[in-house]
Amino acid sequence: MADWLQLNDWLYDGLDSLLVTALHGTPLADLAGPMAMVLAATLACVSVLVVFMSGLGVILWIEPKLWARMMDRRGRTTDWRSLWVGEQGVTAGEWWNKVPYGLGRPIGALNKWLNKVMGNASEHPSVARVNNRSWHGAWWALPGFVQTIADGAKFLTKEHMPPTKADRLIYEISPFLIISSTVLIIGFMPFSSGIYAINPELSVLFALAIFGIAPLGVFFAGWSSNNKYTLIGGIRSAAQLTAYEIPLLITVLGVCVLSGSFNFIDIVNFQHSAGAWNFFLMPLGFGLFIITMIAEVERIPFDMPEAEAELVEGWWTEYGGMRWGLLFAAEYMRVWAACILCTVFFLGGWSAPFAGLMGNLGVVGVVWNDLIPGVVWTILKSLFIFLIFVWARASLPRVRTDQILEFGWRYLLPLSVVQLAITVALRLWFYDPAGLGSGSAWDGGSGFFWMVPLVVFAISMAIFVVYSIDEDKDPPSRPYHVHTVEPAGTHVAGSGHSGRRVGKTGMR
Amino acid sequence: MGMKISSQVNVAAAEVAVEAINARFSSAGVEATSVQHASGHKRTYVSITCPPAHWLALAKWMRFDGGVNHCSMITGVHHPDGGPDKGWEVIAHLMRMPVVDQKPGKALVHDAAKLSGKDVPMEYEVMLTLPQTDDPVVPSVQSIWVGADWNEKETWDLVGINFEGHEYMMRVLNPHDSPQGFHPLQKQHHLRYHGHNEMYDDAQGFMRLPVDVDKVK
Amino acid sequence: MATHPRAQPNFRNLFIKPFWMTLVTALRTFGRPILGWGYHNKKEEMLDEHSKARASGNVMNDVTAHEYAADREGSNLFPNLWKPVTLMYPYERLEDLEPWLFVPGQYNGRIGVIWETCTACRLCVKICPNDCLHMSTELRVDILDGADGEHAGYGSDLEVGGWAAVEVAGVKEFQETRNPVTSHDSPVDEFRFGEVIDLSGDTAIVRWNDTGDEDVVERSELLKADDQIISGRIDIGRCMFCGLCMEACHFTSFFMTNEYDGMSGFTRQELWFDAARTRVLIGEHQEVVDAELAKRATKERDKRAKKVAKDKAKAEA
Amino acid sequence: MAQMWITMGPQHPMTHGLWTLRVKVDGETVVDTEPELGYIHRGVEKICEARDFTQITPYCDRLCYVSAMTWAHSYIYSAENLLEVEVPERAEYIRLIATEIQRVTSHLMWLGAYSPDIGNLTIFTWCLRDREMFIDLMQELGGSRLHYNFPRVGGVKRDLPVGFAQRCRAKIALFLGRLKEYEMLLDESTVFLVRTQGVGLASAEAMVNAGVTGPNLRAAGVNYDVRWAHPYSVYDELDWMPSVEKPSSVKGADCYDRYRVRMEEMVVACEMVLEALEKIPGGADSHYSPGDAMIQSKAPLRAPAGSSGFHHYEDCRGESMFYLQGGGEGRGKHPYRVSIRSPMFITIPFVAKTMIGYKIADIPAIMGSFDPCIGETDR
Repeated sequence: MADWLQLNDWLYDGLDSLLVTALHGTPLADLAGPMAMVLAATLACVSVLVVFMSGLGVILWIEPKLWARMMDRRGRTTDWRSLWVGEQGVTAGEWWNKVPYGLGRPIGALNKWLNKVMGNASEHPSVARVNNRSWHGAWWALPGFVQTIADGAKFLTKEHMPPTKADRLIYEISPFLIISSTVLIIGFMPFSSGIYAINPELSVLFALAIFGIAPLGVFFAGWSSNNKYTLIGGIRSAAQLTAYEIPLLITVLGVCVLSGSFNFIDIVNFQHSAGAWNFFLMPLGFGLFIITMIAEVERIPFDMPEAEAELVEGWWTEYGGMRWGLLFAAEYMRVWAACILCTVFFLGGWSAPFAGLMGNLGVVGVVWNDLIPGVVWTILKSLFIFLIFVWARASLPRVRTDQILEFGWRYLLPLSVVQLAITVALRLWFYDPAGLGSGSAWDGGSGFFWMVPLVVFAISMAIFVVYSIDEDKDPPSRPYHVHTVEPAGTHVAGSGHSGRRVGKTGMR
Repeated sequence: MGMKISSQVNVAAAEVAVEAINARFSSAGVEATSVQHASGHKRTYVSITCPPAHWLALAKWMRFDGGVNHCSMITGVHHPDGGPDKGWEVIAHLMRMPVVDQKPGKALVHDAAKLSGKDVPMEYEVMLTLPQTDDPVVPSVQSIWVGADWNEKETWDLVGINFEGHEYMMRVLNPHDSPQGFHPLQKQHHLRYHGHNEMYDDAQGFMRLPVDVDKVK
Repeated sequence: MATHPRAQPNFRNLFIKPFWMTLVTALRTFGRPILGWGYHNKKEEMLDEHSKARASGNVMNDVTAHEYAADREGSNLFPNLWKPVTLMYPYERLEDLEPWLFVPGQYNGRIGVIWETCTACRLCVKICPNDCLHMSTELRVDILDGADGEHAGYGSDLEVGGWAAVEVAGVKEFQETRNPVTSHDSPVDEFRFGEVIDLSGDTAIVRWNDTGDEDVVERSELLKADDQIISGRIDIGRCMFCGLCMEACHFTSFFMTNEYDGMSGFTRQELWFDAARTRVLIGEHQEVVDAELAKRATKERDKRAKKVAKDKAKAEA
Repeated sequence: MAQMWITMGPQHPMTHGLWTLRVKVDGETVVDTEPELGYIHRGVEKICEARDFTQITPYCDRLCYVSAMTWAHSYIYSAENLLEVEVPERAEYIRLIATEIQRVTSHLMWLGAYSPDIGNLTIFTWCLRDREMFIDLMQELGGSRLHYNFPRVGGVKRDLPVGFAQRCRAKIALFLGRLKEYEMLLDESTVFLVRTQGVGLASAEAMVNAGVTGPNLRAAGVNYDVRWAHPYSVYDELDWMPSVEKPSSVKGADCYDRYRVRMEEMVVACEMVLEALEKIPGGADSHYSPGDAMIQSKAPLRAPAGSSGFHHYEDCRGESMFYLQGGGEGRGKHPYRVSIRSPMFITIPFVAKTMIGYKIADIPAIMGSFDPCIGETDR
């Protein structure tokens, strides 16, 4: 099961042997082991961060493009750009010649070559006038990708103006509370069996505990910005936290129960050995996880803390400059982390899809299952999950705060408990190595055990289809209807005013 | 089936409304006539002249007996040179609409041809004239039609006619701190920049020269 | 009460239907150029032949025909995937792509003025709601009007209430000797203008402008004078392109061209468009001037014919 | 519980324009509201007192910048009433076509602005994409995209351009198909229904008493419409029925009903335009030159002192009205007094009171469903 890219092992063993041999005979010889350990750990963390951040860059580019397509537009298409091209031929000119010691000349050569190969030789005068831009790039250069990096860098130039009467201490701490808790999650998430920063025994417990800290940071930011809108945004975030955190944890508990351990890698190994992803074993769990994760990362339709319509910018309003930039990045890092968690829990992490089917295709099978490293599969599946997040954002409007709470308590919680019960039953009857069942699904072969995921999935899909096509004659009473406090429209003119208009100017 | 109220029905309804008002209020100096519009479909409407003192009584009667349930607009006009008895004029445009509250799931779909009696929509124009005074006052109908509330606020704000009995009279279109007694639609206020031939205007004063433009040292 | 048949808050509508609709919209954006769907996703049958002829056959008109344009990331391998739709304004113009929107007579664009045919009647200045039009005029004698030869006009005669002029004696000689560059005194008016109060037979009562007193003058000495436009300005900063000046002008001197850009400046003075910046296309300019002069000529001819007929009738009676 | 005043406006996504709504909030529930209007009060009534009757039309275009055609026609009908002018039949048909297309454009702008208020930003670009088609039609007709100065006292400025009828029919056919797509994304979405149904209830009689008319009133179950109650133009010769909605609660119409009324009103407007294109005297494909007797009749320039004229008109947001008195400056060429009834100036204070009792998140839903347009409110 372990694919060939065991980055952690290479780092730890490689560095260990390297340092031991290098420091042999020197006074540091006995320190070689621990030094190698420290160095390898840092390099592992750095490699995980690089993989994570490259994924983050891609999702920041995918979201506007997919959403634009759903809006019947084409999305941003600007690509590599020379530093500045303005009107009347004001351009940065051959800026690469100004780089000292002629270091820029290769850039100029590359630019000329690319302009020649895929540049913009156009006979139209006004087009040719701006011709000396860098090459326009082609489809494989992910048009529009650079835009996100440029946007991010722009925040470095923006000024940060904290509100005068803000509670400065908490105001400054809360963004870092959010950002640090988001980055910590990456520490515990494995990208493949060999690429992870740390792999403690209870890594799932750590990850989800840290995942829940950020809404607290949001509440602190909202309260300390001394702004009515942010206060409401912060309180909504805290309220929303209670409504969906518990169903989320119960759903994840179901996954851990089924695979018998709180470790990410064990969960994936279970899914591989059980021959079926958790998606097929617990489709209800997958649905619940997606919904609660959308609520956790505060994206539409559960966007209340940062609702554009009434709170304008929600709890972010008073932050500017790179603090806002980091908060924005943190939000998308949480979305990306949620996608990776979903992949690891439900879509079999780094195991290739249709492994069995492709396995017996000879050469293709070998490439498919073994040659492609696990990390590629994890990222591809996470991107697919991210598409669902964007799809939800493009199609659904926002839900009210009280409706989230009602929806969370009345629907998500019972369903997640039911889901937990199902997984416990599955675990005891089919997947318990020493349990009641005669054998376990793992040793396969004997009898119908490979049928278990199929049957569970079929039943769930049947329920789903029945629920979807039910033509309810009389529409059900709405679960989250709000009854008005005072019948509207019956006010008598002048009665509603609460007796102000005291000042000469009539202003309060 | 074009949605069409025939003009006979319209005229008949106007006549009925006029008689009802005259019967009730002619002693109080209120005089109602049915007038025909000058253009378009030449519809007939009820035009009423009423002394300001009886306006509240007439309004109550029209609202609760005449079926006039909609106050469309209240206009104030300033006549500085309209002679001693015509200094200010308040024109209220009201409408009788066949609108009734509906039960859930039910809609009242009028068939224009079959409307009769109080269901025939009718336009009312009530004209109150005030003599030349510096402090024109007209009774407020805010309590009868909620729609008249902001109409009266706007009329006081722009034209300066006070509405006695109006709660929370405030400026709605002009800034709240505009000076007391500043009512722009009165005739003594004239437009800036109107009619004169000055080519360029420097509203923001960018072109103003510095104070010490001619000082040498 | 949901009157839309399928508008029920049930499980199916929770996400299946909205998701399906956005997916269809997204997939449709890829299909457009491949399946030949035109503008707004339908074939272009909404164009009549006249407009279709104007819109097609010109590379500048067909967005998809553009191989490259600045700011536009086409892609060679998947031309239909990365083909932006936005109109790149300075390089592509809407009047090329949708010419039926910019039919010259029907678009309220920049004002175009034919100053030659303007008779300074000031109707446009009066009709403009924002007082954008400003005109300066001067009393002048059209000396070519009465003269014969190539520029012979029809020689318009005096009217009551019109302007008349008398040559000031001695001015012609003074003009010859005066060297405009070095002379220190201002040029002397060549004519003395007055308003015609009454015309009877061959004498006319004229109230002179400079002194204001009225006296009787022989008609033969008087020359026809009229108030001619010298310069005019439109304050584009205040103009709202309502087109009332175009309708008010009896002499078709005003046009709303279909230009919508190029009317910007940094100060309000820069937005005062004088004769130079309110030009109309040369061809159109010439057409209008000829048409207007022809119309005036026919009007003049009919007037004279009628006068002759009237005299003849009076002679017989 | 601690209550606090929140100021929503003048720049706020909910306001669709420049006005302030002060809201007293108890937690998430709205306890009291107070609107603050007048930010863009340009004094149009005072300016019109110094302009001729023809010069006033461009100002009335700029009253509500989203539905300029309806406001210009609202003024023109009352000016014709004052100057006693007859309008040729073909001009009336052209006016009907122009106003009904403008009604569709205005409702599309409303839908595009309303759904982001509730959270669904996708519809915004769909609506503007389809509104662009109708804006093109208006540009052919009136000469520019938003402000047309199209009607004249006694007729219209210009006849239907060549090829207009064919483009109009094709675009309307395409648009009627598009409406179904909006409904799939909004009507058939539980979250949208949950956010709009049962929210912002206002009963028919309370609305009429408060001066609220138009689609907002028809949502409460009564098909009252000024176009048939006080007929003008050629509405009575076309076979149409104002779109009316059955209210969903005993307390009256909610946001969803107002949304449904406007969606159906777009369909009714399109059908009216198609029918008018068939019935127009002189045929839809003929083109008369400006000033022709078929599209413009002679009109007097002056109105005698003491004469007055008014006309109730069905604007996209309610019943708009102009009251003119003749005999102003210039020996009667200018009106003595122009008084403009803006439907939204009366509706916004009513809606502010309707919001009491709902949640903060419902404020944009309720206010947006009444389609506020601040240009006409402040005049």
